[in-house]
Amino acid sequence: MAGTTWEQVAGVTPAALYRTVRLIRRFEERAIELVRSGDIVGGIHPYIGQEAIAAGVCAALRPDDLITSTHRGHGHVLAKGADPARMMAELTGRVTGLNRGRGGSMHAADLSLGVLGANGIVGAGGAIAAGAAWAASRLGPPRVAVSFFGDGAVNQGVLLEAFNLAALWRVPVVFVCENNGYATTLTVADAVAGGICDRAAAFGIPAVSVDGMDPQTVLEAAAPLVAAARAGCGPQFLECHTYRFDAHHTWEHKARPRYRSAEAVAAGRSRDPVDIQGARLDAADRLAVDNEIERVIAEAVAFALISAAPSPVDATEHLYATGLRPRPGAS
Amino acid sequence: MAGTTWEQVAGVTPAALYRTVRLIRRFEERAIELVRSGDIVGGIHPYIGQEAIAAGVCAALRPDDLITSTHRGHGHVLAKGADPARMMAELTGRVTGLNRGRGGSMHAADLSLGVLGANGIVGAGGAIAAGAAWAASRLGPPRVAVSFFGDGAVNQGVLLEAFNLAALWRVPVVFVCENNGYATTLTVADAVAGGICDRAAAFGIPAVSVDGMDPQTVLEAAAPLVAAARAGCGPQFLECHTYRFDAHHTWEHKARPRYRSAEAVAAGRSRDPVDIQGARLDAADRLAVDNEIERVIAEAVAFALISAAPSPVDATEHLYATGLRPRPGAS
Amino acid sequence: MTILSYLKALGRALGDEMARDERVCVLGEDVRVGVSNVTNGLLDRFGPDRVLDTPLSEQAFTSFATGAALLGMRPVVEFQIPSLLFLTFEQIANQAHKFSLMTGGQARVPVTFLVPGSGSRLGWAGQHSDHPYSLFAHVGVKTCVPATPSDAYGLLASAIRDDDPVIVFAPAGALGLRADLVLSSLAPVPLGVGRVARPGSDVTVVAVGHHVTDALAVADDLRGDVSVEVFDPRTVYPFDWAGLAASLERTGRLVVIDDSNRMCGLGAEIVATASEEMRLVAPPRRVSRPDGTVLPFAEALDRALQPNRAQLTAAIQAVVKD
Amino acid sequence: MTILSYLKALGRALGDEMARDERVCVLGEDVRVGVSNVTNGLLDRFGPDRVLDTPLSEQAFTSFATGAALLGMRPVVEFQIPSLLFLTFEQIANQAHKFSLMTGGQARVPVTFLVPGSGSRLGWAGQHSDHPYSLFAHVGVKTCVPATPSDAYGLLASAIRDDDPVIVFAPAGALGLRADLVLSSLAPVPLGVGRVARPGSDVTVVAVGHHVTDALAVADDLRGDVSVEVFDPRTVYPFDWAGLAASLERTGRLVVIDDSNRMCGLGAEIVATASEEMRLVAPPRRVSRPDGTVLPFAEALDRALQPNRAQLTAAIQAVVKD
Ligand SMILES: Cc1ncc(C[n+]2csc(CCOP(=O)(O)OP(=O)(O)O)c2C)c(N)n1
Ligand SMILES: Cc1ncc(C[n+]2csc(CCOP(=O)(O)OP(=O)(O)O)c2C)c(N)n1
Ligand SMILES: [Mg+2]
Ligand SMILES: [Mg+2]
Repeated sequence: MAGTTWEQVAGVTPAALYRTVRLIRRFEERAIELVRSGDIVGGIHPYIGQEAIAAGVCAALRPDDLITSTHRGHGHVLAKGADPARMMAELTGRVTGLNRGRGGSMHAADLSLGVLGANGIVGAGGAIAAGAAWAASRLGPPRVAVSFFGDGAVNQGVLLEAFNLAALWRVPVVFVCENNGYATTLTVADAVAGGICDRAAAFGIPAVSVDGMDPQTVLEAAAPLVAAARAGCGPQFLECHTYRFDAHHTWEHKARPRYRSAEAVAAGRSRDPVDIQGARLDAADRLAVDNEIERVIAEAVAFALISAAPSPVDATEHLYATGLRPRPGAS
Repeated sequence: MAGTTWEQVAGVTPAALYRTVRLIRRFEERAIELVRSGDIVGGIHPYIGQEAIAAGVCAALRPDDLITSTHRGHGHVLAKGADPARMMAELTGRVTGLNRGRGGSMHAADLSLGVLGANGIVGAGGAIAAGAAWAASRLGPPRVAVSFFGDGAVNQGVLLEAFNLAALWRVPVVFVCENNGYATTLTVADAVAGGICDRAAAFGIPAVSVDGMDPQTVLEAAAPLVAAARAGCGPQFLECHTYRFDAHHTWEHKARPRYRSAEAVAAGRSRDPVDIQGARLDAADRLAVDNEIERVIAEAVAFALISAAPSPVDATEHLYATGLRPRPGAS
Repeated sequence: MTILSYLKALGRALGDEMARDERVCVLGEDVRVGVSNVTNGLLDRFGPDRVLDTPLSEQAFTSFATGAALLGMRPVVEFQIPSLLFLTFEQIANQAHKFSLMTGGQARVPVTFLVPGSGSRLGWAGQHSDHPYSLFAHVGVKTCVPATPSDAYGLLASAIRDDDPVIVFAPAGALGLRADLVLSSLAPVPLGVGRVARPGSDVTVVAVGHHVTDALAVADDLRGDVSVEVFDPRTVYPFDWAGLAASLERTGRLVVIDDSNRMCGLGAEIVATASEEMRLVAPPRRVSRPDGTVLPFAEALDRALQPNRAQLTAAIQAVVKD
Repeated sequence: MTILSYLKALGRALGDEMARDERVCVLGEDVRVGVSNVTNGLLDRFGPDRVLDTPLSEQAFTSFATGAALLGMRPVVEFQIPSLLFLTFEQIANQAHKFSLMTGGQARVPVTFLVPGSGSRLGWAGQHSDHPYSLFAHVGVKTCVPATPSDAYGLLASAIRDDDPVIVFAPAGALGLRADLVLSSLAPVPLGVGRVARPGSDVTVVAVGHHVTDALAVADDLRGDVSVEVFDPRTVYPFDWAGLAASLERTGRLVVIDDSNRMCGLGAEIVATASEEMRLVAPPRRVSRPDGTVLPFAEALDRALQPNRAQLTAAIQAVVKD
């Protein structure tokens, strides 16, 4: 297990981790611009500031491992290996999107990469991840599932029930709580009685809390938990302390609800995961990554915007896996 | 607070506690006979063996305090002061019943006594009790609510959510878990990861575990928790270890599912709350109580069986508090 | 006269009811900041004891409200997403709704559930675009879908004063509406009483929520050719059957436009009851979402599955031809 | 020939499908002991990895099954009480049902939800007597309500083999039925295909679940006076509209007996669709539960709110008179 850990961590170069956080950051910045330009309808929940968690945790996973994501899911989906172009095409509602334009930001999924989907319902992913990991490991060699969720999700009954099921049945799932201090406008202090790790620990789940702003730290914390889950030690829990740099959702850019002072936001943004990891590369290498990412993002946006939107006549396609077509709403 | 405790406990004589457990025991024994005779339709979940918990906890409450009960609720409702005759009339579906024959065993309620009802859904009472205690204390002097539930309920999401809400808002509610070792046929070991008290403690709720077979022990454990809740210290948690002497539900008397060995049941029944408390009375006093209870139960059954059943024409009465009558199912 | 938006009308109803009755309180996510733009300002006016920000524990705070209502409070629970009603279906349909009957009339549960922004919010995709009022009509929970700012005010006020649980759906498609009205004219609108939004003689169009605006527009386009009566039930359960029957006495023809899924939706009930009991000289028609609709993300697909004016126009023309 | 009970037919279907496909597993409360009398013996045959006793965490084990289905398992989830479907409404209607569309067809969720003993179980009162299949028809989850032992076998088998979520309601009123049949004749019954349980020429009675038995009995009583065709849809969603239309071509008259609440129930959809699209020479009628029904405990009240043979007889006689 220690071996696995070491190998897992060592297998990931600082440049690789940097590339991931930089990719997510630039993807989100461009996505916000596309929200402003109206190319992304409905807005997004930006992941900016929390990139270290997706990057660090997914670096500890194997290609066939599984994840469930959240409403703030772009980072997870990209870190698990999704094609940024098809991801951007999904956000802009194109047939070339990961979900053929049916899902959008809150449901982006790539089952071929073990990405079981972002989810619009807070806390919904935990039980799905547990069932998926259980099934995968029953049908073949153990595959670990990571369920990402926010601090708000630890107050959702179904997630707490999932902790119990996973612990009882020793399911290879790692629960990753991204504690960014807020559920929309509500602080953790006003929302969570007791400690977040204590909540997981009460179900007999080993729980650790780490600095979620440093990709390397997150990777080093995640790798042994993933290895332990894979080795049959049952579910593991990782709390990552982080900060949401931008809006809860892009509607905030217009509505501007007051719940975080300018000073608090400035303080929260003072430690930037992209810079923290970037500082570990020498200038030339960092620049090379940055340039490559600019290309990738530019190509992603171009691909998305030239792709076709799905045709209204196909609006009920995929409603049923069996191809059943529902009766129309008007004859 | 210590004062309150002392006074509370001292105010309850051993005879009073014995009377309650004996009342519940005999009520249940007669109710089982009425199930056999067909006078109670649908069967019941007998409380036999667990009487010490309802008796001890309710003895620590004031008349205007509140409780929510469970599918196995007869003991709680009686211990909070419900009229055994109207309770028996409810179980036999009579207009004179506590709920006018509309609720039956699983929904028996007496709001005038603060009994917010037995509930057919496991774990549903906790949040209702919390809201009721919050409201009562907002509209007047603090009133404590006790929410009774079984070991199976600690795996219900809504109950865990209720722990969090009650703790956050310092609601005067006492959560009482009746751990009888089984949820129907599933053992606690196979159902609950971690410890039951640890689960409550994780939400910052003071939690204690006691012998639930001794009414005096339960009372002495409950009184300070009730006093603490009333004093504004927020929710409290009490786990009572007990044993279900009879069937999960009277259908077991016919179906006889195999999940507890005869030896195990015999061992579990070896400590009887009625005898434990009865031994604290001298023979004459105990006999006096027993005779009185026989009268009470005989009168209750007689009252129930001579009472009228509700008329079918009133089947939708009380569906809406405003008196709205729904359209019939056939014209 | 003042210009009042639908959203402001909801907020005004809340504020007026809270001022009128101190047992009225509001619970929900981000209600203090007022993220839904309904509860803004209530915290300053009524304080934190009556405006409670809840953690993401919809099931518990829904039953918490039920428990508070059992003790005499009149809580208003705000849900940020229509599908949170799925998450709390047990607490609403199996607990709050059933307490009165199960206790033989001992209990009353005066709780109001408010969903600002029900139905499609373009671009919010499959889990944020449901319009499940027919589910609650089926289980028998009182349910309103106001179409105008003054009905938004009046129905929410009545819901809060009602002694039973009531759900108020405020369709995303109606939130932006504005009305020019005299504030002093705002008053409770009785539950279960519809209104003729426009009188006509050839066909009755029953339109629900934001589709009332569509029905009025279509009626306008068709004036001259077809005289369309627009009937807005306002409350979907209990439904104003007498009002509908009176309209069909006049027109004898029926079209329903309803943002429910077709199968077992409100439109089905209206068509069924009219067919069984009322005057119909031609087969009725529905304009609804398809069966089992999940709204896809892409804008063109989302729009394609919502009832629209073209479909309504076609249905009206077909019905008057028959 | 063998006598097979409805309950045993369900258990047999489960056992046969588990033997046929090792991806099929069963989860639920007390399924190892087999408290519902459906899963008895499966533990011994298939072992604890495929027969899982769950804690009282319906929401989590429902989504656990969805997750397992996403990875290729075909879980069968048993619920002890119909209203547990209220508790898991989010997990079924908002997650399992929506995955295929939301992922653009990447995901399939072959999970089966089985409710042995749906509807009234005399004496179980308000929270244990619901019959909510119309709710799932409305949201678009495939839903069956078998009326006979062989359909119980065949529809459960098809549900397990189907690549979408399917709910199977086994009405308490049907569990005791027995059929004399050749075991080798048991086979999957396709979803969405109804059957004419009895041919007739004057009126079509659509009967759901245990009411098929009532409809056949009433048809027998009325024979001579009225020739009643009994149509059993078997699957309530997707509904066999072609089968119904064919029957109405023959009879032109319609009565529906359905254990749903009246408002927005399955009966409403059948009456509405027939009125819009099919041949009807007289106004149709429904026999159902009242609006918003909560079944009271007392036996006489419980029975009074369930559809019965007298109501069906009266409805048939009224419809043939019109
Ligand atoms: C069950 C549920 N309740 C409410 C919402 C509306 N909502 C979306 S995100 C959010 C806050 C989530 O907070 P957290 O879990 O901390 O994640 P974060 O947004 O901070 O990343 C809320 C209330 C939802 N999507 N699901
Ligand atoms: C939410 C829910 N799930 C399942 C059931 C069916 N059921 C009734 S009692 C019971 C077991 C409850 O066990 P526990 O909470 O320990 O209480 P006990 O019966 O031991 O007193 C079950 C599974 C139910 N009523 N509610
Ligand atoms: Mg957060
Ligand atoms: Mg128990």
